[in-house]
Amino acid sequence: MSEMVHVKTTINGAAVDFLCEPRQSLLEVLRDVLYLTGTKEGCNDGNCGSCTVTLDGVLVNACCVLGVEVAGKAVTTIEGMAKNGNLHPLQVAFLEETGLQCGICTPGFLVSSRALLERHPAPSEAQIRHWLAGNLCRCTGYDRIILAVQKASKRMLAGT
Amino acid sequence: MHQFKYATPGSIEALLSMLAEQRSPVKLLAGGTDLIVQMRTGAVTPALVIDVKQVVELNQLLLSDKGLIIGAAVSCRTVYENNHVARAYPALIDAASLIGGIQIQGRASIGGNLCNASPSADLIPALIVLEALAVIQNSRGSRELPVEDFCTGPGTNALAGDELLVSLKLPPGAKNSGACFRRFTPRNEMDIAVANAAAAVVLSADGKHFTSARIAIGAVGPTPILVQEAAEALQGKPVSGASVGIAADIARQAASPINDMRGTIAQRKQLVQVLVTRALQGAIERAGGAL
Amino acid sequence: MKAGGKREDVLRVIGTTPIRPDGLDKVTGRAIFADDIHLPGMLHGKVLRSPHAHARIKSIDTRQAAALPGVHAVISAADFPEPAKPTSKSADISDLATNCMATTTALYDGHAVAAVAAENIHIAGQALGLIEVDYEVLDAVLDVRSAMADDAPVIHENLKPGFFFASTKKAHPNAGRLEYSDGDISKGFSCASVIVERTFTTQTVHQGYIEAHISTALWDADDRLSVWTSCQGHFDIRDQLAGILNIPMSHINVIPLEVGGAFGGKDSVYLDPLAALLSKKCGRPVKMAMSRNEVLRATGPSSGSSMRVRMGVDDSGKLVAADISFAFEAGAFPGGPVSAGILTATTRYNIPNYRLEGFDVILNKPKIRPYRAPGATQSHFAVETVLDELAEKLGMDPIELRIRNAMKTGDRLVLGYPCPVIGGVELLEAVRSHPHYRAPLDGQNQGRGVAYGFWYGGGGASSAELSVNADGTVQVCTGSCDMSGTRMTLAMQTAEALGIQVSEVQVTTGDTQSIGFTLPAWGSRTTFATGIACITVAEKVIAKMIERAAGIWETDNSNVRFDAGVFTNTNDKLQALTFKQLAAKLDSTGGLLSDQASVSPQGVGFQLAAYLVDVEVDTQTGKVSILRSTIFQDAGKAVHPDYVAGQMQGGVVQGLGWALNEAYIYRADGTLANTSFLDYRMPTALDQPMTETVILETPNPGHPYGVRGVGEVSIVNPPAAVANAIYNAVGIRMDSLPMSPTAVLEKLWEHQAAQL
Amino acid sequence: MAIVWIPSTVRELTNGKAMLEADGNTVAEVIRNIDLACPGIRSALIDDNSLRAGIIIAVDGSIGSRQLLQPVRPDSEIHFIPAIFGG
Repeated sequence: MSEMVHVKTTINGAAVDFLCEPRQSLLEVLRDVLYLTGTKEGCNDGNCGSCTVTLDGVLVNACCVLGVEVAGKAVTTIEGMAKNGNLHPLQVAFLEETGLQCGICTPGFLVSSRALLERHPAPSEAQIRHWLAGNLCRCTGYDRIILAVQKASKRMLAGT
Repeated sequence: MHQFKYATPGSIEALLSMLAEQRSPVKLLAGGTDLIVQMRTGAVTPALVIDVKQVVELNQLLLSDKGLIIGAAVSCRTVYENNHVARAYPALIDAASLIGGIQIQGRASIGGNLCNASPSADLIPALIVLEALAVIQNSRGSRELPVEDFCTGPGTNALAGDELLVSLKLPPGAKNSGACFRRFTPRNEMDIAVANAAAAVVLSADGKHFTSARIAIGAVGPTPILVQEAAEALQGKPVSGASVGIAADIARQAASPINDMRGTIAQRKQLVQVLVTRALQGAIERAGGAL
Repeated sequence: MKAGGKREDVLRVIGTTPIRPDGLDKVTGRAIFADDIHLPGMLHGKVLRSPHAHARIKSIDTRQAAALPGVHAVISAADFPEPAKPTSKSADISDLATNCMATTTALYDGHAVAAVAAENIHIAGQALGLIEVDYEVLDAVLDVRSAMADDAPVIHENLKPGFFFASTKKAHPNAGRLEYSDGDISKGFSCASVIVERTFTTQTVHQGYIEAHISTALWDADDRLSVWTSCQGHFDIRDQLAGILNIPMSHINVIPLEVGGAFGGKDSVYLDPLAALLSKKCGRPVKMAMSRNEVLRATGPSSGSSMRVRMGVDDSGKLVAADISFAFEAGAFPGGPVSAGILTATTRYNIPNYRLEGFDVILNKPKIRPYRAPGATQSHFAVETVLDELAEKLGMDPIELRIRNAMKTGDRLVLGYPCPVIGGVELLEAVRSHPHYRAPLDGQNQGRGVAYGFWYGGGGASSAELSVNADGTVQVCTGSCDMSGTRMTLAMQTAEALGIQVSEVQVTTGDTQSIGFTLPAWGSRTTFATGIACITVAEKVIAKMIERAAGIWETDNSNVRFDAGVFTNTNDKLQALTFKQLAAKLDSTGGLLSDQASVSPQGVGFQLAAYLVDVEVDTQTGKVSILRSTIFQDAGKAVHPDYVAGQMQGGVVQGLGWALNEAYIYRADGTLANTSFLDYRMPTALDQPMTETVILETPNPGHPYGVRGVGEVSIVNPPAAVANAIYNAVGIRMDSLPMSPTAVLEKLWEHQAAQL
Repeated sequence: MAIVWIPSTVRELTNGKAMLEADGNTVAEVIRNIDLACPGIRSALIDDNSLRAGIIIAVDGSIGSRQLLQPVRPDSEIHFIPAIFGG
């Protein structure tokens, strides 16, 4: 079997180390090595955003990152979004506004939306559409996802 | 995916000596948005992948009165989120903010977009009209090459096996100058250009005449094309729709597109004319002129 | 009053918008989809696919692949057993098996020819490279017209008739034909004052579900098979597997999981039999997942088509005749949706004289599968643009023309069948009175278009089991896969019938060994048909609880009344028990209760929708932008209005993708060129504005609460409406899909040339 | 007698007639009686005593789940409809 690399990283705030081959993507490592299966595979070539995670705070497609690249970096995934069992306002809004149907793209949309609201707490509809253009959804037509992001933004600004 | 070794040199010297010593195929990894996908489909099968992101020189983003230096590994998003760069080089931002979705922009590097040498690469026409120089180094020395001479064909570039694209050097914008990049895609984003175009202009002090211009077009030939004749046709001419139209016509003539799944020859020729016109309009506006 | 028989006027739960039970898991990443299955000792399988669109397989040598360290099993068609004699009426088992693994001939680019199971996907991928296949490349046929040419290469030596009604009849070595007709079309056309005849083409399109096909199989030593798979109907998958693998249905357990989108495309096996046979060979569980490239090349898209429509209208705006001929791609095996295509072509209108002809055409493309109102989007594109032209030539408002001809309740449909209760005219009136219909268009090259659409939908077999807990809560297990929130719509109907809160009902989907047979989640049938199963079992449980209450009160059953969740002794109004109170007494009065219902309701309520769209055409680039979008749909009683709106909006955006950019693009050699989401261009969030939804509720008498299916009809109108809007904007009639910038630009050039 | 609507796809067996009348207490009986007058109708609709794939039967506008066993009254109308379920 091929050479394994020992990688030390931080995932959702916790120190993690794992062994992987250089050819394994971050997506494969998250799902098949660490069993963090909330990050979904939709296309495996950077065109759907279902595997969106953040790497040192920057949105990336986990399918287009090698597992070995995250050494010494900080990764956040959908699993890190709810804190101590409390849902993030975006998660609540996606539920309330029916911002999901089948749910396969939902983790990617949530991770992208959170990054958006961290950068632009009160985004315009155009800004939301621009930030979410890298995430494909085939069920909803996007309307209710955008409504959910707007709702979460309002609540977060109001501090409720 | 095939098996390969992975290395992360910490200095440019270490990186260059790896390149000098390696006998089997090597690929450099910056953003990986092209490379990792190409390795997954088996299109490329390097024995060694060298991650260049630890090398300081490749990560610099330096704006000064001498112009802009962009390390080859700097991501599109790093460039367009830098307000100073965005103000000084809006045409670069036009292109950098259109590549893929936001997840791709966070990883895809300026150098990678250039080295990948896709005929439809969005950054290359913008870099060409901004007179960017590619700073190239190997273990024996360095050289500079205008970006318009960097791509040699679809997917091929002017780098020798032991050479590294270190950075891109952009001169400072002249007085009364402006540049703009436009592309055409069926979807509004997440798409590959059917055709694209960039234009840079320097206007006379009164904004009425073109002092000089540069026009580049993409996805209409094996490499992005600097259309010298179109630029020359503008020199000294009044800033007018007619002048712009003449330049756009010349650019259309210079395009040598193919039919493929993303567009037809006739459509691409038409798009070159439209996009050059629109890029020139944008450039003139940014230069403080008006049509 | 029937037990539990609350009706539309007194509904408490139906019509509200509670949060779905699976939602929490889906927003936290905990929901288990097919790719999230990890079994001990699990291997990973991959498929070797034909690089040719049509090729004879002369030999396959798998020895080197089998010898690669880390490889545990290799299979090809030789490892498939003789299929069982079909026991169900569903698809032809031998075609299904051959579609999963090519036997003597690869019939399309991507057709499976061998598969391996290995320690990981990388080794499996390497092993595929070691399999040697000797192909003799044959001529490929890629469009319906050339497939039906006299000298076309014959794809199947003995073409079997298609699966649809009364069978298609063989009309060509590569095509079956069917026809429905009535009246006298030549007489009809002779009464017409305006006749329009047009031909249309559309390209192959994919459902585009974001989750690929993924299946994990474990074949145990006792020949029991377990399969974890992403599908619309696990009973159908089980029955197909039983046929292909020739083992008893009861030996197979198909475990449904969360489904990451399907839209019709996940109703048949692809990987499941391969994973099963690989597992059988090596004795370990095998997971197989398609790449996006494989999904696009080798799973079942919707038909490309070639359509001719001739329609005539008299001075009063009455449609007098329609002569329609559609040729639809079937893919590599017979059975495309041409029957649905021709039957939905004109069914929403009363036309006395018609001839509806359809060809089911075999060619070298993947086997066509259903896609949301299969066949209807193509047929509506053709017919609704012809109607727009008829209205224009008559000088009549396009909605007025449709209202004058609209099918009404009781009118005779194609085939003479009386139309069930519909609200078509009301729907069209709603369009006409909506502010969008009269809003000014204020830019150059802007236009507005409308289309009106129809879809049947399905009923049929569904099962539900209901258990009452001692605390008064209830759990329901059904056989329906949940693709879009149906566990909630089923819980709502159950709660309505039992008179309890929806939060007190938990609905789950049982595997094939835990619940009775249920048809797949197709044809918008789950909320309707499985809903009736839930209501039926709830009524059975209420009847038993009435007996218990009567026992407690020492009175006759007939003296116990159940209403809104309360059991009352009609002889003594002081004696009353809520559902919860009585549930607490069940254990001591004969035991806790559960019951089961298997139903097969057929009182399907037709689906009707209209779509109104404003576009702007960039005449320099051919690009069409969507400016405003409104959909009107008769949803019957909307169980969960937010979900109904979600179905409407989702269908519209799929329809807009089909209208503007989505298409399979084949190279001259028959291989698929656009095999990723980069070039198979589905709409992103940036490609259209919000879609306003207008829901009409004409109750369906075939359901206790008036429910209709709502999932499909929303897709059928956007291509026609956009085409009509483009005409309104710039004066060109688009007659092909997609209306991509390339196509629009060429049409604009033609138009300009014609005006010179 | 019940009225049976003959789909155009099998009208070649009824000499082009779109409607036929026949006796019978169930759909199966009615079809058997029609087959006496127009041989071939039964096998076009029925295979091995059950309805062929993709057909559903409506009696007086209502589609029952009992298919061939649906009861028929003397004044009933019977339709054979393609089962179009969808995606």
